[in-house]
Amino acid sequence: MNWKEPLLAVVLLVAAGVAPFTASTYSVEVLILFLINLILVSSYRILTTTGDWSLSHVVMMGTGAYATALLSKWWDLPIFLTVPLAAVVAAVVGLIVVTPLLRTKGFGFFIASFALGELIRLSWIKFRDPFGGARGMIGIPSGEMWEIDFFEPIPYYFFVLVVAVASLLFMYRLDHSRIGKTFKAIYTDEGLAESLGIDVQRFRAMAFVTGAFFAGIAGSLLAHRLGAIDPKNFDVNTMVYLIIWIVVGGTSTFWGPLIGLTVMTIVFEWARPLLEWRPLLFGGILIFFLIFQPGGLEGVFAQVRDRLAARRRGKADRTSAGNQES
Amino acid sequence: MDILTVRTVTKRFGGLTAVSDVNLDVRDREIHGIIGPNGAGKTTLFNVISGAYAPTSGTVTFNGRTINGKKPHEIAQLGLVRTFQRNAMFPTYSVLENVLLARHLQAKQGLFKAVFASDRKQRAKNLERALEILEFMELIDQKDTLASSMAHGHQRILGIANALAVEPKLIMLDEPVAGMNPTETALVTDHIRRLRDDWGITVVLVEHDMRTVMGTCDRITVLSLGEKLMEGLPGEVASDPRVIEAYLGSDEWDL
Amino acid sequence: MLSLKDIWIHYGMVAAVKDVSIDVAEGEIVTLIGANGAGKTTTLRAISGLHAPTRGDIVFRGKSISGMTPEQINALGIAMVPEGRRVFPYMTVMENLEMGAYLRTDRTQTRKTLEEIFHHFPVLRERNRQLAGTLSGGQQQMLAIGRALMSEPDLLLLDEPSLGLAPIMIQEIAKIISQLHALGRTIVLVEQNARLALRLAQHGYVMETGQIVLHGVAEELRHNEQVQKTYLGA
Amino acid sequence: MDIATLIQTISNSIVAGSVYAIIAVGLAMAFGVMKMANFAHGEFFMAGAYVVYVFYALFGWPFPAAVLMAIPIVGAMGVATERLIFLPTRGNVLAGFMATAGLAFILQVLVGQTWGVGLMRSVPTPYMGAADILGANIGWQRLLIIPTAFAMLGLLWFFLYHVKAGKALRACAQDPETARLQGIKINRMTMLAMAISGASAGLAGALMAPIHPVTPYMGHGVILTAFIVVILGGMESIAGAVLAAVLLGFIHTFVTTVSDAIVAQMVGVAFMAIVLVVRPQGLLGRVKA
Repeated sequence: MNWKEPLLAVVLLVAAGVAPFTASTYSVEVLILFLINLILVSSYRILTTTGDWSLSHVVMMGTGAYATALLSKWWDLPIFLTVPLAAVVAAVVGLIVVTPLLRTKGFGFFIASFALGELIRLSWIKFRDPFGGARGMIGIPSGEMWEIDFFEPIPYYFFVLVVAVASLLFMYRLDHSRIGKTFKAIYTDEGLAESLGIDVQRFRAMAFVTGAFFAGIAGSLLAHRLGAIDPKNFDVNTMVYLIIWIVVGGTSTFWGPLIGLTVMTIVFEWARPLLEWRPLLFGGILIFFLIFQPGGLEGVFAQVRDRLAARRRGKADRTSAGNQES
Repeated sequence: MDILTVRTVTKRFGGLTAVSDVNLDVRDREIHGIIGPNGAGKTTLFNVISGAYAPTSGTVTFNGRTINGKKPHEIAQLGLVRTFQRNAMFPTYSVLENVLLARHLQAKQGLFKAVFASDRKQRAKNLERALEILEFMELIDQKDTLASSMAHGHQRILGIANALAVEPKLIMLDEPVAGMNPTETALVTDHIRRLRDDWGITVVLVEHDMRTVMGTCDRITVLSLGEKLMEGLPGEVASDPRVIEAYLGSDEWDL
Repeated sequence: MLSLKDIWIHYGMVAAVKDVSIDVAEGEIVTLIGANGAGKTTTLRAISGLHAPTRGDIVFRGKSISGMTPEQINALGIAMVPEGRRVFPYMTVMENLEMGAYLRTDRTQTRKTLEEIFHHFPVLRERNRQLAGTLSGGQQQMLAIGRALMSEPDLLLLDEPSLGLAPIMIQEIAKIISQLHALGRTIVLVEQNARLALRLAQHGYVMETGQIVLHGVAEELRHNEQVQKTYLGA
Repeated sequence: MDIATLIQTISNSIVAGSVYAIIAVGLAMAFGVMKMANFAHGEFFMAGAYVVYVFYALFGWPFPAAVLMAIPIVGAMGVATERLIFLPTRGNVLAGFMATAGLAFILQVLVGQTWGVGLMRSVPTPYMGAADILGANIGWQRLLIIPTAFAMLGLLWFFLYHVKAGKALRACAQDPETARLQGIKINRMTMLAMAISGASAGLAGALMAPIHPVTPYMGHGVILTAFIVVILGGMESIAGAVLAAVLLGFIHTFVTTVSDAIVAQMVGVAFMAIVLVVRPQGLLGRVKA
């Protein structure tokens, strides 16, 4: 139905395949993190399509990371098992967390998810055994597959690329499936959706759990890369960054969060010389977007596209009008 | 046969009794009006039947099953679908997308099947049915129009079309002609009659406007101040002095 | 004193009020009647500033007030009793009345007004320390009217004062409205209880789907067939 | 637990409850009047502490004078936040909340870059010594907080229930539209609410400066506690916030004594989660009809 999206996807994939060979090691590391964040930000959008903005999403990511650390340290599980298992653990925890949260809505949901997320994060600090307390867990293996050591950035990059593409593909299909449409219907008009026979609570829970699942994947990939994680990685500060990405990009299309993350990653790298002043810049950007461009960058793109289309149509109209006159 | 029975339903909010001891019998394939002036308890009764509120006491039976205490979506799945006074459509979608969406929402399938299966057959079936509904509701010419940019009357009809996508046995309409001009009103009431005549759907019409109800309904129940004032044929209701007083107010004021 | 000149009001794309003109003379009660959703309340909200007209002008004492905020309009001497009473439920009766006199600075005069209101509504004096939310519907209506009177308004807007009240309570409220008229108040009354409203008012306007379909002397409207038709479709 | 420890714990609970109450009352007020949810409330607390650091520790002003300075300064920050963030995002609670998260970042950086990031600013304790109550040892600096909290809450109560502007503020919280119909200027009221909100957070921070490590990030710990209190109390209810503050003060202090601070936090959060599920309107919250 639309040839532009697949074409764009192919171009991006080719670029992604070539990129690591032309970039420095540092840039490859940045790209790995970028891909992981791509999964994270896209998974967060799933919840927001039902209208449930959560403040515990990075804790779900952390759950995947901690699960990975435990699975690979206790049982020495290989990476192709730790990643999916960590995702399942995050999904299960997500289900437990969302059950009480369904009683709340909007701002209440936001705050309550903050509190429940903190409860989980505090338990990582509290229970030194097995979570390592405030200093977290170290010595998480980077993993290997077919005797290729993932400690090397380029092989791990490709591993993450494959996982990210598969995850995004799944989320893209989900977004366009009847379930994705149901999520949006709930957001547009909960009462109407309910009157048409939709079990609103069930679908809200489904969105949250699916989001947690993919956040778990992102967390697992992150844990393998960093080799060490601690509760601070998943605190509300990180959450605010996630919110910045998604607010800058916008949430009404699948591409919005991806655009937001891409732009903000570039800004982040570009602003590296600013050192500690960087959060100020990011805070300012967040405020700017919320006040002046609440639709995010995707909204800007849509406006530009509409204007171009209108101009083209205007021209066509003028030509046809001219023809009629003559 | 009665498709919907309401027995001694009372609904209190705190100290306020919004609906008191109301009985209602809706026969299969009739158009039943519930009328009454503002504050008579129509909307509360409507919400009790559709499951938005649980009654304080009393029972509601639909198609032989007790439905009081069930959730709105469960009641909708049983075939009793309500519409709203406003916004009974998804404004940012086209007309066809609206009805398709309403049909998609019906599908009961898991996450993985939804994501992986292509289910062309089901899609084709849904499209066919959606077009059928639009044809029936005479919206087919506007199928690509954005719902929010349609005329007021047509939006209301789209709301009914969305409800039809659920394949209901009974539709409850909440003030379907509120704020409409006579032409729009005639258009909507005409469609309401056809629901019953052509597709055999029972209609419960909650209305403030007596005129609409008179011309459209087979039987009418009148509420006033939370209680059932009377039930009868349109002619009986229109000439009943109690009803006239409830609407126009008494003429005998001692000022 | 007040005139609405060809005003239009839109909710989004829908025109709720179309080309409505109303004139209110000093000291009279003008009523707006019509079925639910006819645009009566919207018209009243436009006068009080809660809804700006999209076209047309509202002139009060020779001054255009369309586009002003409710705060500014209240300061000019227009007070409204909103539909559904809307008392401040967690404030006492006394505090509610005080809020009505929010803009007044003359203490002794305000005190006098308060006494007058207590004279009209003795029940408010009895219950002046009670939380407004715990009053009965009729008492809340009295409080809402009392609160509006506290600002000594030149023009009083009443939106559906009989709504949801038992007949005996309606009678009570009606008496008070006619007393206020006897004292020389100017009132715009929106009512669904048409017979009552037309008994109270001197002039009436009948609204239907956002337009005025009929207007004239209240006494004549009372016996007009079209009024009956508007309500009963007979 | 012996008597001395018990008394110590109880008095610490009251101190903690008092601080929480001062902080939470401001948050509840802002939320009540126009649904202004301030994520940077913790940073306002931090700002109050820095005001004391600057005026007392650096400029050598008397401690009470430095504390009083926090009221207008942080109050003004509250008004600025209302004008610049809450006014443009009015009607969208989440947007305002997220935007103030951005503000929190900005304030942290500004303070950190002016007075140092990693360094813990120590504010010397102005009132040394401790009271001896039945064998329990309680520092004067802490005890001082209790009467201050009482005075502040008393003043606020007097303002809300006996001053016209305060009553108007309550009217706005209950029904903004009807309040406007009485001639109450809603924009002034939102500014007033944020001024009080900022001032109370600033005051709490100022009082805590000598006994709390002063860092640009000290607001972090506060914001979670403050939101727990406000939700427990019922979002918009000021009396509820005070009750919940005292309750949480006791929970935190007692659990900290028998276990540790992390468990205390966890119990607090869990308590809030339970209340949200069982009684979403909070302990003293009202169900809106």
